[in-house]
Amino acid sequence: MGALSILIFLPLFAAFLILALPTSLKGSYKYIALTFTVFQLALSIYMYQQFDPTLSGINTIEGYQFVEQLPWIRLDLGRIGKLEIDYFVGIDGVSLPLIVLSTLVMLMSIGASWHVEKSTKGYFALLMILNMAVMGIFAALDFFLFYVFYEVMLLPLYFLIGIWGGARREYAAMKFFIYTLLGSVLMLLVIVGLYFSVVNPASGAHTFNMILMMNPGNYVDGSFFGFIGNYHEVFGVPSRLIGFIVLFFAFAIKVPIVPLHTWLPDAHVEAPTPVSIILAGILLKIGGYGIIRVCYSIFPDIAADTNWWLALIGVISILYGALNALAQKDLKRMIAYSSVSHMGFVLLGIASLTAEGVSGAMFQMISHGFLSAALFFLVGVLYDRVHDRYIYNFRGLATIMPTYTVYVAIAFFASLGLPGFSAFIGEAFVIIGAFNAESMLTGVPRWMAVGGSIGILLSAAYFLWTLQRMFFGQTRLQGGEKWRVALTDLDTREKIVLLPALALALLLGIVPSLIFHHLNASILQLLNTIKPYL
Amino acid sequence: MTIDLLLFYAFAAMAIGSALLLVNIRNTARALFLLFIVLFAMAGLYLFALADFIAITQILVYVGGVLILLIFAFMLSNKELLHDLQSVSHRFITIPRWQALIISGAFLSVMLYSVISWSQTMPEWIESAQMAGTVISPSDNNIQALGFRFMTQYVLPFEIISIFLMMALIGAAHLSRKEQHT
Amino acid sequence: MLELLNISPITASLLVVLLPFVAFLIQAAFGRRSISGNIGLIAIILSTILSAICVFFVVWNGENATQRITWFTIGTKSFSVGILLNKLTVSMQLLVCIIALPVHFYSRAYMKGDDGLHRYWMYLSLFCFAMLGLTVSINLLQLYIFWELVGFASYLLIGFWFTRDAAVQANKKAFLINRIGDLGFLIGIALVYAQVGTLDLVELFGKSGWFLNDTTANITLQEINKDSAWLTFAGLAFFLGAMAKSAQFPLHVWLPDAMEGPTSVSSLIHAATMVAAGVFLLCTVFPLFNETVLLVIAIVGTITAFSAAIFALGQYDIKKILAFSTISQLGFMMVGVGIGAWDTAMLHLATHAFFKCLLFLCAGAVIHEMSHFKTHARLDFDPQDLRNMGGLRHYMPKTFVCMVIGALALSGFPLTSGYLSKDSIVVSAFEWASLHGNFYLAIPVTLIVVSLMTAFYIGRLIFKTFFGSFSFKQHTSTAHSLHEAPGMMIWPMLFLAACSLFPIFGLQPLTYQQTWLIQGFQVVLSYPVIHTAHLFIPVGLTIGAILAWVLGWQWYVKQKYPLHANNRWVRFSNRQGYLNEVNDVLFVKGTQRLSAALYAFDRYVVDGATKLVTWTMQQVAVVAYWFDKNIVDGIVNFSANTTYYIGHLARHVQNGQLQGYLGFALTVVILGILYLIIK
Amino acid sequence: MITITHFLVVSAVIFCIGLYAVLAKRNAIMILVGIELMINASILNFVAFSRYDKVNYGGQVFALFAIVLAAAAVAVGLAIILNVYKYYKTINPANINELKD
Repeated sequence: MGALSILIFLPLFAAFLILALPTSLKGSYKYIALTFTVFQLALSIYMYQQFDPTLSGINTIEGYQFVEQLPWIRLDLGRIGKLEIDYFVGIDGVSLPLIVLSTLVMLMSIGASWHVEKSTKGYFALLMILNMAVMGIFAALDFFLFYVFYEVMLLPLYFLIGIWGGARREYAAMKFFIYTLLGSVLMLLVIVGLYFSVVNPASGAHTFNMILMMNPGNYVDGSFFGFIGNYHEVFGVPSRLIGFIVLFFAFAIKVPIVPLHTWLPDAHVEAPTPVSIILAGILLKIGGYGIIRVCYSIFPDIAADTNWWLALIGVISILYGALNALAQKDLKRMIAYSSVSHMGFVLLGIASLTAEGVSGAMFQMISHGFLSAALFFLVGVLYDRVHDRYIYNFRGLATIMPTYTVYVAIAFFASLGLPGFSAFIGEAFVIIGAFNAESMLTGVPRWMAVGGSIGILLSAAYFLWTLQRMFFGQTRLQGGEKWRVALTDLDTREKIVLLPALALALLLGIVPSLIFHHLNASILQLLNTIKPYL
Repeated sequence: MTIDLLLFYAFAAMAIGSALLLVNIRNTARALFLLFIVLFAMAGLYLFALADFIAITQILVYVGGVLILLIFAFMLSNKELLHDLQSVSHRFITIPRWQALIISGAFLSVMLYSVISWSQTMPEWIESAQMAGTVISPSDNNIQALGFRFMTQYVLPFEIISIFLMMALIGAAHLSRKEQHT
Repeated sequence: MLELLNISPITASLLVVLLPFVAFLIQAAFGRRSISGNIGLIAIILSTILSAICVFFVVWNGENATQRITWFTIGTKSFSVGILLNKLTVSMQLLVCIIALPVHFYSRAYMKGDDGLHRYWMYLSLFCFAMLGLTVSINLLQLYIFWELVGFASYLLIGFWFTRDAAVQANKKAFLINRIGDLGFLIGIALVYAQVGTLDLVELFGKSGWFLNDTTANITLQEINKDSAWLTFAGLAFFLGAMAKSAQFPLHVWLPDAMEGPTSVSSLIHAATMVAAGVFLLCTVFPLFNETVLLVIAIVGTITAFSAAIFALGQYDIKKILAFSTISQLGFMMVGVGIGAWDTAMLHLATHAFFKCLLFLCAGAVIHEMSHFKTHARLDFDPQDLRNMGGLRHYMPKTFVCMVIGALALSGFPLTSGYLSKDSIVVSAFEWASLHGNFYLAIPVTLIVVSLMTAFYIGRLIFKTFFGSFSFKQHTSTAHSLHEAPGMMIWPMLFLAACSLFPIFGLQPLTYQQTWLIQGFQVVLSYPVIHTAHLFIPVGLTIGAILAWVLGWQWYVKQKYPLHANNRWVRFSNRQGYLNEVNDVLFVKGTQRLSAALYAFDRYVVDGATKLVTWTMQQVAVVAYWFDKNIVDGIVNFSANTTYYIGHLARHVQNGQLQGYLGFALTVVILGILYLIIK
Repeated sequence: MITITHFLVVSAVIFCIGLYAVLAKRNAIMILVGIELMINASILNFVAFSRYDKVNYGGQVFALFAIVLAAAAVAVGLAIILNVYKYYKTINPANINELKD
């Protein structure tokens, strides 16, 4: 059992442990979850240390590290062939930072769940299962395995939102579930199509192996998703394009793009704080990761054809999300829309097909991961105290909660892309990459880059407006004196949860090579894969 | 129209008429006496079929045995039984008389149809018997022939039937005795 | 000491930048315990000394120096950070230090007793770090980072009194408008990077950092057609950045509002250093500009200079007048860049930094004393309003002298530094315009008019503040009278006043070409020198300025004011040309409406579509359920019921009655026989 | 001339009357009587056909057998009826419906 498998299945073990312990020991659940997550974080950092940044990954199996490949399901289906599903995990430069991010965000989420009262056993067990699924998604290299983890992830989230959520939790949970399920069901269709189009040259059987799917040589001539001379069409659209669009659609729901984003504000607003943290910190990244790992790597030819549209969607998401955030009166909803805007940068960067853009997009994902986690946590702090997060109900919080204001201000400025913080590097390089796209002839025009950069301005607008409206000025609270008493400053636990995220934002903003160094080889490999089709 | 045919019709009419009256009469005691007439009439009919011994046996066994037994049984059952006989079932689905009538009528018509259609062509063995002349004639000594057959050809069934008869009588006696040990 | 002097200019420059940052960190760590500001003060003193001795004198008289380290690598491209020391950067760095130093001293007295003093020093150190870092950045990306940090520090300082609504509105406005500029800057960077492939100033512009035809400069850039569209766009984008930061029309609206911050901050950030960063940026990337961009810069500069001067005429707030005057002077600098004589722009930047800082500090002293008086006399008036002042020269003679020196420098009287720099721009503009002829002449003419207006409004400020009689004279008594500002404030003012005189820039008091700055930069001018202009224009300007002052004297001191306060033009000027209102209606409200509309769109159309789909599905489900219940299930139920009834009927057959069984058996037999018969 | 058809018709009529009695009567004894009628009808058939079998006398022999069997059956049947009456206090078969589902 390699380090990666341990990383994936540790939380499952924790979940079993929590389920096995009697309810009389329910005080220990959070400590168990915490211990395992800390250990996971340590393990992921160890992997980060051991990672060889010169290896590229993407479509070369040699480039992956911590690889484990075990036959999982082998079924002889007679005439149809042999079913070949592997337990196949491994990481490259794209997945490594996301795994480290996930362990960190998970830890933050456990920290935020410290005061959960309602059926803690189920809560922490679900959280741990979710944790396992997320790790599995980022590590899986077998498409079937990927899909299994992808589905496993859904269920805990549904229950976490649906049971521990806010007032309209059932609605939000249902909406989230249906949206995501729609995506994954579509994904399954393409997975099956790909399975029948690809053979493992070693065994001659059809395979779910993603790495093999990325190699044009492994496609059966004349198969549905075949690479060369593929004349299959669905409603007059080439089959490979259909496959790409369907997969993109599945991941785009996760990202989310406009107009598939409507699950996000509801889910974020209704979810309990720890789940919001996970949603924003990890879940959205699965969309971006999936686009890079699956859509772009398996369909490089289509990726080269469609990036104009993807970039357009990205720009629309940026502007649309930012303008919507500007109109919000609920703090959490505003942050949810800002996520839409920030994830639009990810899409724009990926679509730019330049090293700067894709790296910037990855960086933006990491940065948004813990910044949005911190933002949601900060909202949770306020909500915990007065059970209100309507922006107009607060004013002049800086006077009564100075430390909190400092943290909020740092998180806000970090999110709006102040240099020195990670979001700046991400956004700036997405913009630079998008500008560079025209020089690299990848087909993304410069006006889109300009459009994207206006998003930076708008993000400053809504964050500053909120800051000014809620925190500055004379103290005036909707709830009067009662609120003033309830609104105590941050306590130590909250500081401990927040500090790593903000410190990391600062650290990555100053030393971005921590990410870029491990990313470069993989990104270049990805671009080299796509380049012949441009 | 010969005299024997007239007599046959008379016997047949007596049998049928009595039987009809038998089934329709309310009083069971009368019905049983009507059965007496029917059995006599039937015995008369046997004579026309040149089975004198059978006719005698009919009278001996039926009238002398069965009918007496029936009357005894009827008399042995108490008075309640007599009232109970008149009770009419109020159940919706039991077979009312008309249903029995229909069934038996249908059965009769089916049988008559078969008899008539069948009688157009006599079975082969009857034809051959008539040809060969091996037909019982009124002058034959039936009793001797029967006795001879019983002791030779039908000795095994004869013995079986006698054992069976004994078993039946013992069984009947056993059933009808008072149960002391219970 | 000698070893200290021998450290390399690079290290020294790095120290200059990092010392305030260290001060910032220490103060941040100390929090409320560090209210004296000593840490920041020591840092800036050391920085100034190092900057002057170890950096400026070494580099100005010697070789350029560069040093860079790789910051990170993206793909195959490496981005480096480092320090570029050439004459431009070292002079700018020194200037920032020299301005920041007296402001620090001044702040000790000015901000004394404020509740958030620890924050003030923290922010001030942060600003110094960012501004000093900006000056010596070698990489455009690095420059951008400091550029934004400067804006951030300015945001913090404008909103220093965060409980005041006006202050937090102002800092939001400042940051947002600066963000527009930042976008321009970022787009410029992205364009340059996309086209040339590097952001390193040395790689772009050669060793000296500002000559494109240097042999070491980037070959690609040299071969690029100067008129190509992307270059124009990039130039305009950079200029957009500079416009916001240097408060050029129409993005100047944040600067007057920014006066909500402490006056010491205004003097340092919004008069001398940060707002000049835009000009500095343009000078840094000057080789990128082609004719079109330069013309745009010149025109915008002229418009700014003119409009701001008009707005300055109608202001009553002492700081706002100075703010508009700053904008106006920044317009001058822009014109300097636009006509290609960026050395004159730099000269004006330097001189302006001193005398404008001085003016602000003096205004600060006045405001300081006025508010003290207000508190003591328990009066309620606006301590910044000119109309509440008058006759202050009797109470604050030293301040009066300092301020007059500043005002004279601003008006461009001979023997002051302002004379040199302002004339240099006007004269250069005239020479440039006479080369191109026609409409181009409008620019120097406008500049001359603006110069006269400048003299007039600053004269108005002086007369209204220090002459005439004090409005609240009846309230003054020995217990609470107006008095001179404390020494800690006077000394920095005196120092700056000394710096506003000509000797600091050149020994020749009347010819700007002789100033060491102009000589140091050695800019190759694209137009011929017109010697008569060098004579007539300065003389004309001086006479005009004197006349303006005399007019001001007549109007304000002699009380012969010809215009009514509600005059349309006065109101237009006072309301800043209604630009804020236009801005509010057009952009702020527009964006708000757009966002509200989009949110409505999101809620009702996008989410509505989702809901519609859900609703439709529900309805379909209802129909399907109905169908299922009544048709599909109906069939099932029907057959089941039929069976049931048949079974129920048949059940009666099974009634346990022998006769019944028999009857049925016979029925079947009959049916069977009938079947046989019929068959 | 009395043909076999005459006998058959009379036998069929008697048989059906017996059948009717079996089906319709509410009295076990009368049912037994019905059965006797049916047996008599069949004996009549035996006898009638026996005329053409001089060799074996099968009809008459089996007629005798049938008479004996009928007597035995009546004896046993009556015994059973008496027992049933003791048990159910009725001999109406309609009331004896233990076989009902």
